Amino acid sequence: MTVLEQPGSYRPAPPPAWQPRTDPAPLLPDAEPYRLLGTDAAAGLDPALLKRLYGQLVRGRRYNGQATALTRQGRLAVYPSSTGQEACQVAAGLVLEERDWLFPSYRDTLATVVRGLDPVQALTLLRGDWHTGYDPHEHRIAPLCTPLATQLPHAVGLAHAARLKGDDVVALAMVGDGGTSEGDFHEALNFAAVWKAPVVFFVQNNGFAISVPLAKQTAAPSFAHKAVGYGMPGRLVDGNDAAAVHEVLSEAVRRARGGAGPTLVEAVTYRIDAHTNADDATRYRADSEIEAWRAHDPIDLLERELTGRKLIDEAGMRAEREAAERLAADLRERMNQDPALDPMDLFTHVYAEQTAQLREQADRLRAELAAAGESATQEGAQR
Amino acid sequence: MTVLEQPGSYRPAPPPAWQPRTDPAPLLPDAEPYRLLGTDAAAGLDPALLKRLYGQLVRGRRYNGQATALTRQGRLAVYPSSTGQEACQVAAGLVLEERDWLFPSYRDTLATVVRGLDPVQALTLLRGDWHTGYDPHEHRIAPLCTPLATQLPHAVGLAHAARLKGDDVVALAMVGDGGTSEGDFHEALNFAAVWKAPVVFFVQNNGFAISVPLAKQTAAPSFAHKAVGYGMPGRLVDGNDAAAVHEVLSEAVRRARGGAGPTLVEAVTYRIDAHTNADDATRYRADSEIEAWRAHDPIDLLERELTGRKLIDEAGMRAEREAAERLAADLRERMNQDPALDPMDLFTHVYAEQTAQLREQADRLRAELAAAGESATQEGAQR
Amino acid sequence: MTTAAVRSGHKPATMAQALGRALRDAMADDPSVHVLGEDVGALGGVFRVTDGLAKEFGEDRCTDTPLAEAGILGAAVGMAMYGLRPVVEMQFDAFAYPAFEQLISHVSRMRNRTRGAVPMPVTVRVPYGGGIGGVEHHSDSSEAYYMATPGLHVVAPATVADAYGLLRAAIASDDPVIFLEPKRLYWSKDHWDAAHPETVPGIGRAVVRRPGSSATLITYGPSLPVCMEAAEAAVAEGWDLEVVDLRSLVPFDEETVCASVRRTGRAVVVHESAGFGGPGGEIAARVTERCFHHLEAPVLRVAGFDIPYPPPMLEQHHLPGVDRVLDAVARLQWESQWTSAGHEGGAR
Amino acid sequence: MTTAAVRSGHKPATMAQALGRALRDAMADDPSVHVLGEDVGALGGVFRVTDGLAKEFGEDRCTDTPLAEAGILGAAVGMAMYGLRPVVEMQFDAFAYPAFEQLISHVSRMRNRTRGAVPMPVTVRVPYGGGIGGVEHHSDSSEAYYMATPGLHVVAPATVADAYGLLRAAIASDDPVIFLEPKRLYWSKDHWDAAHPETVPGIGRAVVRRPGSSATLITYGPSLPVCMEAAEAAVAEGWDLEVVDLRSLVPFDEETVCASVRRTGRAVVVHESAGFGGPGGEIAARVTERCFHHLEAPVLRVAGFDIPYPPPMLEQHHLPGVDRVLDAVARLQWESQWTSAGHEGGAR
Ligand SMILES: Cc1ncc(C[n+]2csc(CCOP(=O)(O)OP(=O)(O)O)c2C)c(N)n1
Ligand SMILES: Cc1ncc(C[n+]2csc(CCOP(=O)(O)OP(=O)(O)O)c2C)c(N)n1
Ligand SMILES: [Mg+2]
Ligand SMILES: [Mg+2]
Repeated sequence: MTVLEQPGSYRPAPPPAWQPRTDPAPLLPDAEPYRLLGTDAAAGLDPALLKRLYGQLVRGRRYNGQATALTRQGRLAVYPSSTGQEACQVAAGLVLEERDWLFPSYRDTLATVVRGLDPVQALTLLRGDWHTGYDPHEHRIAPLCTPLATQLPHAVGLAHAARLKGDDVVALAMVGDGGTSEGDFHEALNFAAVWKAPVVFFVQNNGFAISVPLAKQTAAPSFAHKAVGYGMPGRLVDGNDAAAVHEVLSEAVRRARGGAGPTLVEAVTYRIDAHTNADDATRYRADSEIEAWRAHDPIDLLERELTGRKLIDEAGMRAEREAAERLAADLRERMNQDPALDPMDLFTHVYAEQTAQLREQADRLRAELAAAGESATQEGAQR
Repeated sequence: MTVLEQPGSYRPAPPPAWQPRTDPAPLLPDAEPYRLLGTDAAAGLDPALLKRLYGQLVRGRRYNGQATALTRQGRLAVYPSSTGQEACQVAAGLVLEERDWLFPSYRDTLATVVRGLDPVQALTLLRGDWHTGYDPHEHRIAPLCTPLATQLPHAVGLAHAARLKGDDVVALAMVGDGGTSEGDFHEALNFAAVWKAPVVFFVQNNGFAISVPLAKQTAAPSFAHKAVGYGMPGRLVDGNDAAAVHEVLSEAVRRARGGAGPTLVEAVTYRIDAHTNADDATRYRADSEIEAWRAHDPIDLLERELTGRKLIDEAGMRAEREAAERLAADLRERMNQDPALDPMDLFTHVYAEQTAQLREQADRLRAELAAAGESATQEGAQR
Repeated sequence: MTTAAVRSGHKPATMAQALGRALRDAMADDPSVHVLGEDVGALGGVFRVTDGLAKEFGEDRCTDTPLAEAGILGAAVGMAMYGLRPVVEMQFDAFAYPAFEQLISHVSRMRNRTRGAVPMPVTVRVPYGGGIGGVEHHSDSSEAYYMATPGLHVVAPATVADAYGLLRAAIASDDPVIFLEPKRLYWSKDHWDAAHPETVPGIGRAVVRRPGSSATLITYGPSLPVCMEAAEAAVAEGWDLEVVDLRSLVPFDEETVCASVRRTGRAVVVHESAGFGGPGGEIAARVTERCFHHLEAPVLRVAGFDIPYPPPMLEQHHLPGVDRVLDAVARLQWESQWTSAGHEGGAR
Repeated sequence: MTTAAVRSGHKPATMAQALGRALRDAMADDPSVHVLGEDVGALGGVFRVTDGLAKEFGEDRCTDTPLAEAGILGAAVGMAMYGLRPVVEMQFDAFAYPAFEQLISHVSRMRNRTRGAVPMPVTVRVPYGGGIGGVEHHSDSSEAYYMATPGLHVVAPATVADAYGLLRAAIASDDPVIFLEPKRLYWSKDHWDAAHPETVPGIGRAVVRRPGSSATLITYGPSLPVCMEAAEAAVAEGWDLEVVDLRSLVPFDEETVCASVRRTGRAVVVHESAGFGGPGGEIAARVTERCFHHLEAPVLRVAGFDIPYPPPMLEQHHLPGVDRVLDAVARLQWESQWTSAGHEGGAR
């Protein structure tokens, strides 16, 4: 039997003997988002994991703040902040094994940093000195993806390829609520389900696609419900509950790793900042909405759990904040250095082998640069 | 309140006070296809409707046979037969009001004929003298659509426009099982649900997309289940049961007309013929499968109902077959005439106003044709 | 600046404002004009071109759609079939690509395939081109794709007045128009009398922006200011350059362009999109075909390099600037060595 | 004819068979080569190019995908990221359009955006062009779109041997290749020795198919047979035409083309896709730039009209045939009136 033979998938035999269909009921996601923090179930959680999550949340929040500050200082061209979404980012960055792959969207630099990427490399795209600031193979992180939802079929193809090769590799693909409307979302989920590819689709529903609210994006009961139409399980989780997101994603990863195929996870969260520093969110949403969500802050939720269970004290929290400050200071310092740029790089990686045509154009640019350099030197000499 | 304000659609308030979600359970389609013929419920059906359906089925089958024969005689470039799917075609052609719009795919010429289109016009695309053989506005039938699923967003836009104008117009859009995999299917259903557009999406699941069987197309419990992810009702119906398809489609049309928004209907049927006359179906399916489906033939099913209830006798059936023969003879005769072609038409409708560039090209072609005509005349004169 | 201020016509307006004004006036004049796209409602579009339209005309006339470009354009096709005049906003050039099939296979052909029964009065507004420090996928120049698609009109304004006049003409057109809005000119300002938009002729007419006698610069959209600057700088070198602004790539105004080149005998096509397979090839080939006898030198091209659009910190090296235009002008064989070489080199 | 018969090399093979053989040999040589697309499995593709591959290599190597072109190409991107060499079949040219965003925004740029870390050895096979009586949307010529996209290679074989050799080269390439298979040549047959495929050089090399001295016909893919026929017919008119088969549009073999045109002094570009914005513009402009001194006449173009592809019963009027090619050759100013006109006309 080949990997692609799918026992139990849709194959209605001729009537009147209709083949039994998979019972859709177990496929239906819960109506309410799954939560752990503040519930009885939280008592069973591993304290070490909770503390790890907490440290990452605190650093993540600080990272978001620092990156936003860098846009004001002209050190980043643009920054799409994940403030308020740190529980999703941190969980996504932690649930994978080293050999697994992460497929982030442009908003998910924090997840890549949590996974181990140098923040300067993660921010290269947004600083503007190159498109992808890292070697995707090194950390198994696909390029930060701007065209919405287009990274989802990549995740499916990669996971499928790994499975064909017999490798134990899971792909976690991230997308926003807005991105779910794109055709690529649909095609990726369908391919993954038909191929039983080891992929986890992770929808961060932060309430908005730039200015467009959920009600203009979908009429579905939830994004998790979309799973039904592909024959995969859908899970709905409180996206500000780091423990719950971590658990749901981990389960989905385990399921994929075990050969049971893809899962669609929707985390309900909220984008506290504007879409990017260039956006004016007051045009489309009320401050009161933001305030209501601030009362459900991912750091607060976890902090309450930790302090309530005396797993952390004031000194412990201070230590995490100090670690976060060090990270921010390091980031600030390194981002304040001008990146080394070589204009000739424009031509270096268009093709494996440079074409004669590009060689000619590269020569032209080189000559221009040389002439400019000379005249700059001459001017310098004249002064 | 504007047409676009959607009470009750997805708008989660900040936790912990999650807004109640729409209960998805009523959205779930039945696990078994809906059937009427041969069941107790059939007793309640209008005999006139059944007889009308029967007449159309018989004519439809004959039409399919005649069109296929025309390909062998070189009178059609290609014909994608709907033999075996006549119940779906006939129902789709009958459920709409005159003011409504039908959006057919390339396989749905029979539905357009049932709706009232001259079969010669319906077959123009497949004969090859022009793309669309009719004025879409005259019968409110969109052009037969070759690029799969691309007609679905058109149906949504048209229905939405009609609703904005306050017109009572429903759009019925047809697509195959294969077409559901395209991104346009997803985008159209999502737009329709968000806009609450008066559209009925009608998936004719005939078991194959050319050679590709269902199991390689989807892992969903059924295509009707895809409705859940858009927040619209999904209905599964026996596509060979003309009464059931007619009822389910009619209900969906009524629902759309009443302002309740779109419905997704899946009819389970079977493509008895090859994909087109150019296809070799023996490469990918067993004859036994076809035979099993022949035992569930849409005409037989309805004939059994009609004869069982003594609504038709042998003479009545013969009359229908004779009507079908007349239709076929007329079609044969008219299709055996060469269509009148004007090569200058190439340039006539590219733009509302012909550009200078096209005028120049038209002049060139006209000169070529004149020269060819002259030399043909000369040759004729010399003989 | 508010729309009211623009309307007064006393203050200079930006191109973005003029475009917004054109949408507003078109919507006010014709109830069948509908604007749809991502973030065109409350936000007013990411470039604020649709600012205020949802408020003035309601969300049914200016509609925030779900995030799906094929769906948007596909829905526009259906709306046009029902007699509306949809104006679609694509958020950035590269984000129009998902709608490519709808554009090529339906929008551009609907009139033709139905023998004129179903026209497609759809305007697709595409903020396009680079030079604004945009990150990856936010600075593409995609006009070559549209030019190569029969059935479309392709328009690219370069001035504030043209932005208004051509957008009005595009919306009024019974044919589909790809309306390319040069991103880096959105904030360009000009005194412009909104009361007299009729100074801009319809689609398909080029204009001589600067008369000259030595050579012709043929350009459009974001490269017009570059060419104007180059022409000024060229005076010092002794060249009196004529600058032709195409305004429409389709229909192509061969008459105006060829009249200029026949007069000057030399030409350079300047655009920002990649050179190979770009608009310049068509323009140079066409001008050469029609004006060969008048050419003192081959028509040269100054274009973006044949590379994916570079990251913001390197884009200045990619974009054709004044120096590259002047370089090309300098290579137009001013000594007319060709007169002899042409005969010798061709010896067979 | 079975693959075995082709393999023997004794009988003439069709282009479709040669392509199938290339896929088979590539899959046999390299386990990382995977074929995917619609109906490529049991059916062997609608043109039977993949016939037998699923049987020989299993469904995991030759895979019938769900019906979604963006999904297919997007999955291929991911497969390539993981080290496979996907060969994607698009069923017809127009049905590649849904994959346009994946192609432009990812396939063509992945190497560049990752500074070489993530190459894209993806081959996209596109049955293309008209002349087979196909109904609407089954006869497009889409090469202009691909040519205008930096980062892609674009290849179009015209002979049975080239079909094999170039497809092997495409699959072996570490860069993405759009492989355009002229539909109307699928059933063209040729004696061709499968044992010596190395006679075909790699991608990017044009070839002189017929040497000649009067003028150069520059062409590729489905128009090559037309040009060869035209060249034979031209002999009677006293013209000895050289025919250059480009084989690749990208990289463009300027050297071979320009060497020919410099020798002949006259050139006509012939292709089936629409003229305006089509490949001929780039080719004519480029040749003119480089060979201006050697040209006795402007480089002319013979192409499809600037219209949506017509229905089958009218396609013969659209497709460039021998007569149109000869007409263009006749317009190449054989009396060299231009010599004087060039000087007079340019008077200012
Ligand atoms: C194909 C495509 N269309 C449009 C855009 C422009 N755009 C960038 S972000 C964005 C909103 C995305 O919303 P969502 O998916 O919810 O992600 P979020 O920004 O909330 O993280 C849009 C429309 C894009 N990047 N890609
Ligand atoms: C976008 C697109 N891709 C591919 C094709 C080629 N093609 C024509 S019919 C077909 C199969 C369609 O299957 P299905 O949707 O189930 O409809 P059916 O033929 O069974 O009626 C394919 C792949 C196409 N027409 N359009
Ligand atoms: Mg969002
Ligand atoms: Mg089917």
